[in-house]
Amino acid sequence: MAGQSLLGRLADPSQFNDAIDLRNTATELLLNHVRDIMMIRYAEEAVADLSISGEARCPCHLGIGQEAVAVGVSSALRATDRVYGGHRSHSHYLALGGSIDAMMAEILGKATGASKGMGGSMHLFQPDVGFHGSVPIVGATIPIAAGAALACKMDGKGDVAVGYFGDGACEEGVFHETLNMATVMKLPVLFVVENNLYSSHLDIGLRQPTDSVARFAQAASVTTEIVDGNDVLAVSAAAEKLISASRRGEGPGFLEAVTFRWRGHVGPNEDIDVGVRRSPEELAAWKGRDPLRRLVDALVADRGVTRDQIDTIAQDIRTRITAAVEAARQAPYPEASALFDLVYAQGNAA
Amino acid sequence: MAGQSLLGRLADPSQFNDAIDLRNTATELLLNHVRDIMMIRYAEEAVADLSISGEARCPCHLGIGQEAVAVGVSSALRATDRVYGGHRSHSHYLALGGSIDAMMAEILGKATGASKGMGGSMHLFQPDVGFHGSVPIVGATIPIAAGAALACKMDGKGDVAVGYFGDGACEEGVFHETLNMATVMKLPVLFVVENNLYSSHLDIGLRQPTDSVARFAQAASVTTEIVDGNDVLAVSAAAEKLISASRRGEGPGFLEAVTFRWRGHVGPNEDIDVGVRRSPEELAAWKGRDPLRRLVDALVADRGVTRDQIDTIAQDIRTRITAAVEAARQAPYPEASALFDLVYAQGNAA
Amino acid sequence: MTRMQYCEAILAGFEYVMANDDKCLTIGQGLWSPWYVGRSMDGLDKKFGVERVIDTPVSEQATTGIAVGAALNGYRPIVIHPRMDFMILATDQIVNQAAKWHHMLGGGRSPSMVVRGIVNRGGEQGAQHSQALHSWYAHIPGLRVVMPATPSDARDLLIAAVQSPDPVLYIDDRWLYEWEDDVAPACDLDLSRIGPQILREGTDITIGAASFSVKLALDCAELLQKEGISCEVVDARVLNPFDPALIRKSTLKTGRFLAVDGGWANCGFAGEMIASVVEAVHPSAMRSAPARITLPAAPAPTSKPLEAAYYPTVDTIAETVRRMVAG
Amino acid sequence: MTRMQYCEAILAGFEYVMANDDKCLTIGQGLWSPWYVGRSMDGLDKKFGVERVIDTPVSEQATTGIAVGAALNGYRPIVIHPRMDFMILATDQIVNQAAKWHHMLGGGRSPSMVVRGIVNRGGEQGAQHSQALHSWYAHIPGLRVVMPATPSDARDLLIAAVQSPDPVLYIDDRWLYEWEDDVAPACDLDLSRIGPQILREGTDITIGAASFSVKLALDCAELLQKEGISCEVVDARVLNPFDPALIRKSTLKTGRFLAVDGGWANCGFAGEMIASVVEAVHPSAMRSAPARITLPAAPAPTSKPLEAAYYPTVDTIAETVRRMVAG
Ligand SMILES: Cc1ncc(C[n+]2csc(CCOP(=O)(O)OP(=O)(O)O)c2C)c(N)n1
Ligand SMILES: Cc1ncc(C[n+]2csc(CCOP(=O)(O)OP(=O)(O)O)c2C)c(N)n1
Ligand SMILES: [Mg+2]
Ligand SMILES: [Mg+2]
Repeated sequence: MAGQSLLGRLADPSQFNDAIDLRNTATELLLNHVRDIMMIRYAEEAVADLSISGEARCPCHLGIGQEAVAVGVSSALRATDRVYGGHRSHSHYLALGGSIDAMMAEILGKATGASKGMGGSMHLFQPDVGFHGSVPIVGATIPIAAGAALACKMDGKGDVAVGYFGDGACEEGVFHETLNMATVMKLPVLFVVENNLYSSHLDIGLRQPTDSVARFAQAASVTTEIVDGNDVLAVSAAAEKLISASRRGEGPGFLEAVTFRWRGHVGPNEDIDVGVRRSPEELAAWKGRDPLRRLVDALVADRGVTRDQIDTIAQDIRTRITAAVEAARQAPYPEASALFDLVYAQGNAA
Repeated sequence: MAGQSLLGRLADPSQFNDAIDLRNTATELLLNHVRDIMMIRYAEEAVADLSISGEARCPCHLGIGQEAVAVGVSSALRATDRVYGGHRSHSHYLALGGSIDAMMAEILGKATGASKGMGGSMHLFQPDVGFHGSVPIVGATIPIAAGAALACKMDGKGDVAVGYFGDGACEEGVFHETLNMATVMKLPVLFVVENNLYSSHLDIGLRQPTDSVARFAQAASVTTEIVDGNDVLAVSAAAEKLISASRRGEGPGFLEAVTFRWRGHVGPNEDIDVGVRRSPEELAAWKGRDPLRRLVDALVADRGVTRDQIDTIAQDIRTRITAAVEAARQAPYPEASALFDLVYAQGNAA
Repeated sequence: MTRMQYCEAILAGFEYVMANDDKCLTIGQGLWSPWYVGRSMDGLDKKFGVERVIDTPVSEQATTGIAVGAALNGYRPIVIHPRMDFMILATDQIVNQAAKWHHMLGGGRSPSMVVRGIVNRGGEQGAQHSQALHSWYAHIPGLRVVMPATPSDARDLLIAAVQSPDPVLYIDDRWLYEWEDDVAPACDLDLSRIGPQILREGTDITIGAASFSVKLALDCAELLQKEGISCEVVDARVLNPFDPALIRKSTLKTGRFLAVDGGWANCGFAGEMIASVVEAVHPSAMRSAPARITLPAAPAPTSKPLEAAYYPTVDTIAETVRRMVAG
Repeated sequence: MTRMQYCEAILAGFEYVMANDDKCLTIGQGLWSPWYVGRSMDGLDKKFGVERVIDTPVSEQATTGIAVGAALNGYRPIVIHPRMDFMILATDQIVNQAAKWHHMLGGGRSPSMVVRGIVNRGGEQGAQHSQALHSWYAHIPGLRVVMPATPSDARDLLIAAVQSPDPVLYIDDRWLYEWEDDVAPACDLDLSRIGPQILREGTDITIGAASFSVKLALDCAELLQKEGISCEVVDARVLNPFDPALIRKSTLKTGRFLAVDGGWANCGFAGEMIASVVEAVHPSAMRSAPARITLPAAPAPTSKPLEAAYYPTVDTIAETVRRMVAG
């Protein structure tokens, strides 16, 4: 609102509405991106329904509209890399191939959940696909990801760590402390900011002097890329570049992906007229920059993929999600003993 | 060591060794600067002696060699401005006209001290001259100074707040949080970094990617000036410029003053061969950039001031300091009741 | 007398202090939002303006430090931390700075300010969104800590906190927001004269508690009355500096003491109440060993059945009381 | 048996864990300096290299978080905070993160790490350079807290802490650094099997304490022996999870309990020990009311006579014991 725009067109929802540039990416990979984006979107729509029905009680922060960021970043990762998220991490988890069954079960607080029903939507964990944990204290996983990168560096196998967070998290001191330390220690970590221009109800213009956060990374001598976060290939290209530098021992990278969430801060609503700039018009405009439609349009136009093929993919995914929800409903709650048995890794709490 | 030099000549001790440029500053004002610098330097030499003799027991962080920063900044301030310091704040306090008697008494833990003997060297307080407090938690007074600036802004009288801190403090998260908030809230605060290239035993090159910290302020859209901190007039001109902008409602300013301390991190020693770069040669080179000698040389060369005049000033000041030390020795310790009576402003602790 | 919910009473407290002292301002996350702090601050930004009701970036430490600075310079800031879990990030400014400046700088200035930390738990929010850390802050000399249990105190302790010349941590609990009660007209209050109070008289046992635990204790007393057990309920209200005189006196009368607290046991306020009682009451005056009911020694779970097992209830308290009175 | 000072024993602990586990690393402020942590880490950087002994910028929160991340990924970091006062800035990573990750993420990974917080007080260092906040951290489920009193434990609790799969806060006190004693050869240790121990047997009163307060209690017991008063001294060692069995058993024998602690009273460890005793010991078994000796409820002063009045001494403890045994 008040602030200055450094992002320019990237923050303007009337821009970047067309089919994305497919570059020379293989069609099969592009179809995988479609699948991944759909999985995230439809899963979150299902979560929204579960919240509305009251079946999901834990706070759920939906990232519908932001799916291309996680899908793009994940395409540059391998399973031994270590990814950390925050309160809005369904996409980060699913894009790595995190189990949809375990996610739905976690959201319903079931023992079959990704965190054994001990955490809910904001606490996802599936290290075998590279997702090493998300927690809702804003900024908390930024140094933790850097610490994972220290482990990667000492392991000497070229693995990297990734920390996902938002524009709001850039206001926490620990973010800045970590940027500096990651540079000084040359840690192979990629900081990914999903700059969706909001922190809860507040527009970035009310919280920071400009709308781009990459300047903080530049101040800390961290190599940065700023991209349209709704273009999966722009994201993956930038991530690829930064990550391979990290793998080569060149230290941290910083990726600012500009995007927008279609739902409100928490829960299924749209938060229309919450905050100063978030109006029906703004939201509608951003829906025009839909990362899914722009990818599909490009596939149809340039690669001869048919709408029917796309619909079939969508149908498959919806079926899997429905099954996951149903399985989660049937799954048992954790045993009461979990409350105590998990406090310490060794020996009991009481 | 490892890092890149953005400061260039400013961080090179072989540079800026000549008499300073006196610009069109009045001789009387320049002689006041001489007095103020001498007061700080000789007072701290006396404190060093008290530490060596064991009379001063509290930790004393000496700023000998850095005197021009506080003297320059203070010349741009008025008594209703609000200044905050840190662990190394004798200079900040004395440059504002803080009582030498109260400082010496505080260091000896006496009831006549600046903080009534409740704080020691790291806790100075004399609000009637504008010195509103120093405390040793690194970075702690940065947001407190910003809060004082909020009060100044709401008072609407054009006063400003000043926060002094070091290059090490720029590694604390709260520094970055405060820069952002000061910009967003347009607070009339001047952040003064005494960049002495060291934090305790560690060279800045081992702690940050470059040797200049102003880049953090630039990232937060705070207007910055970088100056030779051993040139009192360069400091005062830069401070004047930033402070008058703050008084006019233009928000915060950031002054990076490059300097060097002649003594070790804490206590009277020189810390030679502590850390990676701090060698006898480096220290000797920095003594060549002495802010006092360079000012005096200029006064002698350009304004016809005699060495005798300077010696007389020095003698006067030493006499005052000796008297202050003696008075502090004679002064009583705080009453035991102070321990409890001061816990709360109202009612008692127990 | 006006009928008011606890959350409305908080709002009434804000309106009183903001209207009566133009040096009073409030700053923190969510103050321009419709949902952050329940209905407890509704409309303040419209009524008193965004210059005095300041929403902030996600910067807990700097926000709190800015309030300390404003307080040291004549303003009366109320810092809002919508959850105590987030307030942890501001610990340095609360504990090292606000609580100590008056003492360590010789008493020349006092950061007269309020930090409001909200306990917001349940609803499957989990380990980082559920903490009640009053015992931590009560440990710190120089920091006054208040925890209102009733609607009257929700307003009055806020007024007293703002008017105190000392830094005060005011902790409210969202589980109390719908408690409705009669509230007298507001007036100026001196926090240094406010301490624990007896909310219900009884003869068989003394129950000491604060905040939501007081509600549980009162409900439990009501339940046990029907069984012929008479409970005296003491509401601590001010946890630091804590005045143990009333729980001691009450225990001398009843011969039994039960501490109920919504925090953890180890080094917590329940243990503090017990220690404060027994160090001043000769063992011969005790008819049973004292006991405490607290959270179990585990982080907050999320899953529904685990949450149900985690939080103390009227029944768990009643069971302990029966055992103590019988034994 | 080797004769060792407490600070040398800490160093021996570091050498043992670093030599025996190449995943063990240490990180924090001052590790390449000659003075930050007394002589307790001398030469480690030379011996094990600066890649495993990492000095850091002044960034307590990030440093601790980096250790959490390394621990979650197979390393065994020991984070050094040269003063507990500075460690406050890392509270989120210690309390919200390290202590909770294992539980809230379903037990899949545990941040097996040590945070070392040093109590460094006296010498007119003042309110922000003197705190002993063990009671705070002992309040937090999921975080093990150990406080060695003797040279043997200075080394052994460090080894046990590093080898524990859980996050452990290890708190040493610089006032103990010169205590010299015989120490057995080092070996691997299981922290979950270590608890309080009796350091001196006695019949008239039980004194419970931790860290430097144990030293005071032992000296006091020695003094009172000459007066015919026999004190049993229990060294708590592990403050969280705290096992009260030994202080209960001892108090059942002596009938009197005195808690001595170097922290503040309100919601502190002294009160915890008292509450833990009395809730399990029938009042009829107590020969006097329990008592506690703690810091007074004030921030640390600097001035010499105020410091002398502030810290508990052997004499203040002896006086209380005499009163309890007489009364
Ligand atoms: C330390 C802390 N402070 C405040 C909050 C409340 N909170 C949760 S999410 C959020 C906004 C974060 O915004 P951003 O980082 O931009 O992420 P987004 O929600 O936009 O994805 C806030 C303030 C929190 N969880 N933790
Ligand atoms: C929060 C905190 N961490 C660490 C310390 C220990 N410490 C005291 S001064 C200092 C160095 C600060 O360096 P800088 O800010 O450059 O100031 P300088 O000493 O150079 O004047 C450190 C690390 C402290 N006092 N507070
Ligand atoms: Mg955002
Ligand atoms: Mg420095």
